[in-house]
Amino acid sequence: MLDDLKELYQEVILDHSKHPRNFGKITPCSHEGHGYNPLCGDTINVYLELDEKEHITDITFDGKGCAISTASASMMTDVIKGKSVSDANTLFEDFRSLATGEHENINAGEDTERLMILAGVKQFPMRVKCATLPWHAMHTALLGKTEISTE
Amino acid sequence: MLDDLKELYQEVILDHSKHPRNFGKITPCSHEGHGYNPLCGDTINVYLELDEKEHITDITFDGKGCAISTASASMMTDVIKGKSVSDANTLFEDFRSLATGEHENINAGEDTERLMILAGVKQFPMRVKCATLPWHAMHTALLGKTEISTE
Amino acid sequence: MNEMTSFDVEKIRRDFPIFNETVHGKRLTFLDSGASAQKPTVVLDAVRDAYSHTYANVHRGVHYLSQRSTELYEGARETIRAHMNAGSLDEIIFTKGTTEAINLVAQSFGQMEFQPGDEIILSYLEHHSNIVPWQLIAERTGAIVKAVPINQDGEFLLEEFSKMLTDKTKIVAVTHVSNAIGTVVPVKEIIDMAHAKGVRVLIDGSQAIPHMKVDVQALDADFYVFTGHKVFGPTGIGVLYAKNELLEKMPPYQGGGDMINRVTFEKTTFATGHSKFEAGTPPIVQAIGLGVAIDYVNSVGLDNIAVHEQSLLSYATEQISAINNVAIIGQAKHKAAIVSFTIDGIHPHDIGTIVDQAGVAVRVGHHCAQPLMDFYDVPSTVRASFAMYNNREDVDALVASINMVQEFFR
Amino acid sequence: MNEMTSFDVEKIRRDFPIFNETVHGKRLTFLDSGASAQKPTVVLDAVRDAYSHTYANVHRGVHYLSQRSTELYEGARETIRAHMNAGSLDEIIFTKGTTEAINLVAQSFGQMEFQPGDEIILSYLEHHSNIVPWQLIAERTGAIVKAVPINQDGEFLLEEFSKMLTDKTKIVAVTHVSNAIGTVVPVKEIIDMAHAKGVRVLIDGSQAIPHMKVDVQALDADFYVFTGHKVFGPTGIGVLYAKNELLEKMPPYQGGGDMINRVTFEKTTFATGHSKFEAGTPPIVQAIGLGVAIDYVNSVGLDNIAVHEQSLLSYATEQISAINNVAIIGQAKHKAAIVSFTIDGIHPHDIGTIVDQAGVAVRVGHHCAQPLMDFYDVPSTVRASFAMYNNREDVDALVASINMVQEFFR
Ligand SMILES: Cc1ncc(COP(=O)(O)O)c(C=O)c1O
Ligand SMILES: Cc1ncc(COP(=O)(O)O)c(C=O)c1O
Repeated sequence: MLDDLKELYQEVILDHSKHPRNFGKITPCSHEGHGYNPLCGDTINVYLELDEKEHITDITFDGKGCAISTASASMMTDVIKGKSVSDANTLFEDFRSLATGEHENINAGEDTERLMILAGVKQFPMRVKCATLPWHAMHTALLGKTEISTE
Repeated sequence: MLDDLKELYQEVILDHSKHPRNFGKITPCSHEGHGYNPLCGDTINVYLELDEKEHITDITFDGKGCAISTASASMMTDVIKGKSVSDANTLFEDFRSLATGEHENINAGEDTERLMILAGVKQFPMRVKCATLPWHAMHTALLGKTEISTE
Repeated sequence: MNEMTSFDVEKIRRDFPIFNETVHGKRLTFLDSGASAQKPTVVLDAVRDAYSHTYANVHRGVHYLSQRSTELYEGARETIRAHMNAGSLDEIIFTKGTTEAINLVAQSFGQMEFQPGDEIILSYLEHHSNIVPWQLIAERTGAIVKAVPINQDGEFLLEEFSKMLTDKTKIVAVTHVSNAIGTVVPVKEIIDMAHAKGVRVLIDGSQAIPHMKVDVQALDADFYVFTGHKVFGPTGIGVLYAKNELLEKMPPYQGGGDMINRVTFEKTTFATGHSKFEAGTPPIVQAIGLGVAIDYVNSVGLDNIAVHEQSLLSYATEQISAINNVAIIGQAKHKAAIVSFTIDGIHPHDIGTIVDQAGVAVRVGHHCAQPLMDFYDVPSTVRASFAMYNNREDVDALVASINMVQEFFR
Repeated sequence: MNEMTSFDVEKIRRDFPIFNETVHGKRLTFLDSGASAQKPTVVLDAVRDAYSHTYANVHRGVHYLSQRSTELYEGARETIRAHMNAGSLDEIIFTKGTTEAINLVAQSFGQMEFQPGDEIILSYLEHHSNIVPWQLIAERTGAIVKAVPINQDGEFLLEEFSKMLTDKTKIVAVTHVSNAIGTVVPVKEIIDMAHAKGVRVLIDGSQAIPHMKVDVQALDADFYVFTGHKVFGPTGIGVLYAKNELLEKMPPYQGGGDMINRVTFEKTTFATGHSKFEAGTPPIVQAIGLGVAIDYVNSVGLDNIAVHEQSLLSYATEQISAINNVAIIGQAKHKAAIVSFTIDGIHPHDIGTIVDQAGVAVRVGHHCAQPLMDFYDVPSTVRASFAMYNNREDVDALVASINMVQEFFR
């Protein structure tokens, strides 16, 4: 039993959930997105700062979430920071397809391993939305919208 | 099989359905009632003439109905004609309770036999309303209302 | 499931436990599938299994049973989406039945669209469930209900329809197949004509889905509804297909659990997609059963079913027409396997009671289509409606029982 | 059925086939009956029998199967009437569930009664299904929704309620038992207070009917609703009890088959009694199954059930309170067997996933009661809800799994 759980709550995930990176708010920021999960009432807000070349110079998050969504947000911000908008959107697609089980593998260079770890959530279908919530919020922000609900 | 049916469609009932007594309309009349069965779309109208002593001096019916409702109307008008309003209402109650199986027997004097024959319908639950439709129309007319729907 | 290569009605009959029953000691001749169809063992097993192995409420749980139950429920949605060829799962809404589905559209679409004087076009072939909901919303909004006439054979008059379509028309709601007399309505033509004027169309597929392949995208239907119990599924379940572009704009119909995004006493926001229209705990196990029923139909093959039923229809029409004093009501060129008839001088209710004693189950009455009865100037008819499990023996039993009725009332 | 003389939970568990299942290889500890209850074999048998021996559509047929099906369906109505002690069969309306029942009342009663500025009184304990339908009709009519506050223990504040009742109040709609935290609401007092001002009252009995005897006439409730799947019955069925005097005046909710008197395109008249509110083919077999479920509950005995559940509640409360870092939300003096709690620093969703691996099924989330969650300032809780088939082993398994969670996140 604990094995299955350890697959979901790997050390790195527990660590990110207990000590989230990039937690906080950027004010003012160029883009922000708010993810809301009506199933559990969780909210993840993502704040981004872009330079004129469409590079993400800074990204942070705040809100209330479970260990999975918090760790996902934390790991996402680590991965995304410094990327271009178009790379961020590709990573969003990659991660979404991994987590929903659409694809088994992705090639995201050095980020592959971290994304694969997070994607362990696909063994727990009811938790997939927790993991993708911050990604949707980020994606929405980059689209210039602000709010997204996942169900 | 035919035995069961013969119980419902006794000779006397078939006879009344083919040659209904008191068929027609009294115009003008002192009371009238319209019975409508939304299940089959049948209508039975009952017309009554009362004297000042609340005796039913005349009663007729018309409308569209199945063999059971037509025979019931025909036999009912035969039975009711000449009765007092209060006797008519008692007979209504007697017949209703017989046909719905509430009572096994009634004592309606010389009319008992005819009512019992009609009440054979209780073996056919879906047809009880056919038999009681004209009686409801008559009862409604005596109450001074005009329309009744049975379902 | 793969489609059977050859259609064997006796094999199919064995899939339906009801045919082990006798009625008044007689063989059951069930010719009332138009009112509701019998259920194959696979559906009964699926219902029982869902309750005894994987039951829990859906959507809101992270535990195993809830997850399994949700997978089965959402799996049924996918089965139905694929069967109707809907473009997306969001377009498949589970309802209690056709009646609820039409009420939902009438209220929600009507509330959004109807202005005083706007017109709703129905036809004389409609079931009450595709009339009364429109009358209720018409009364509330000041819209007007109109009905496309039919000819004496019971055929929808496309030319009249074309004249009735005006700038005031907001929706056309017509049946795909008449439940009372079997007419197959030219819905593709109707949809094309309506769309040419920018008018939305709802198709009531209650009597079509059990008998023919329906592709909502090929039809380009805006709304397509059907009821589970007529397609060999459980009672208490139905389906509304609606185009996403419409669902997105339509206001919610019922409020409750699962259809919300966020609830406060000050302001409530709603979910999107099918969720917005599925308030409260849905008919979970009924949806699962319906999915299995659709799989069963596909395993038999709708083409096979259609061929078999049409051959029964020809045989029955031929046999019944040959009986004296019997008139078949509704003789459309395109007909589903439904034969509605009257016998001179004998009331349908008496016929129903007498043939029942011979084990023959037919429907007698107005078939929830009083305007159609009024058109033919009859209060009611006798209706024999066929499904995949009927055979020629059923037709023979019906004919014998009609003869018996005439004997009886001679 | 006669009431069992002694209550034997192990015997009861054997009546429920789900308890033969294992979850992730573990014994199933099912503590999610508040979301939906498991089904006894007698209900599964009744459902299967209804489909395989006596199935046909109801009401409209004169043939044998239709007559038997109608007898069973209407027999279920009588079972439920007797169980709730309603005065007449006309007052028992079958719906899809609680949610549909409340929407029906909100729309039909609301359309008849609500004027701009009128007030609808709810409480902070309500399920979304008893909030959103009122918001929808309020928006349409200009009425205003107000909510009676609770204290920190989760108790309904009668005194506040009394102040909120004014000349503008048109209806009070409150839950009998809170699904999220178990509070038993003093509905008799609420009804008496409202009636003293001539105000009608709807009671949401979804969480009461499985656990306590309800007598609608003794309560003098105007409307009383519940859902079948929480009282060991099938999904897709619910009940609305409403006083005849109200039903007679209320306009129909949905239009369709069976609820009409006469239909023409010019004018349609409606049936009376429960028929007016049961449009279309009803959930026939689900109603039959619900009747059998109610018989089963009565055979066990609601008094026995209440005693058993209260003893489980005490044991669970004691055990859970004793765990460090755990806070029970909702400590009303009168509580049904529901324990809602949070663990410091660990999110309910993570708890749900982890205890599930131990075979423990609890609900995590807002329990469709977001205003109540807002009151307690938590996004969600973990809820263990008990039914007649739970035992002390279930409590022990829950406690062990909570300890495991804390271990895991240490
Ligand atoms: C108190 C309460 N009200 C209403 C409901 C809604 O019932 P349903 O979802 O069956 O319509 C529930 C259960 O979900 C409930 O617990
Ligand atoms: C053509 C048609 N429309 C609508 C309905 C109503 O379906 P339901 O009663 O299942 O809601 C029926 C069947 O009764 C039907 O045959």
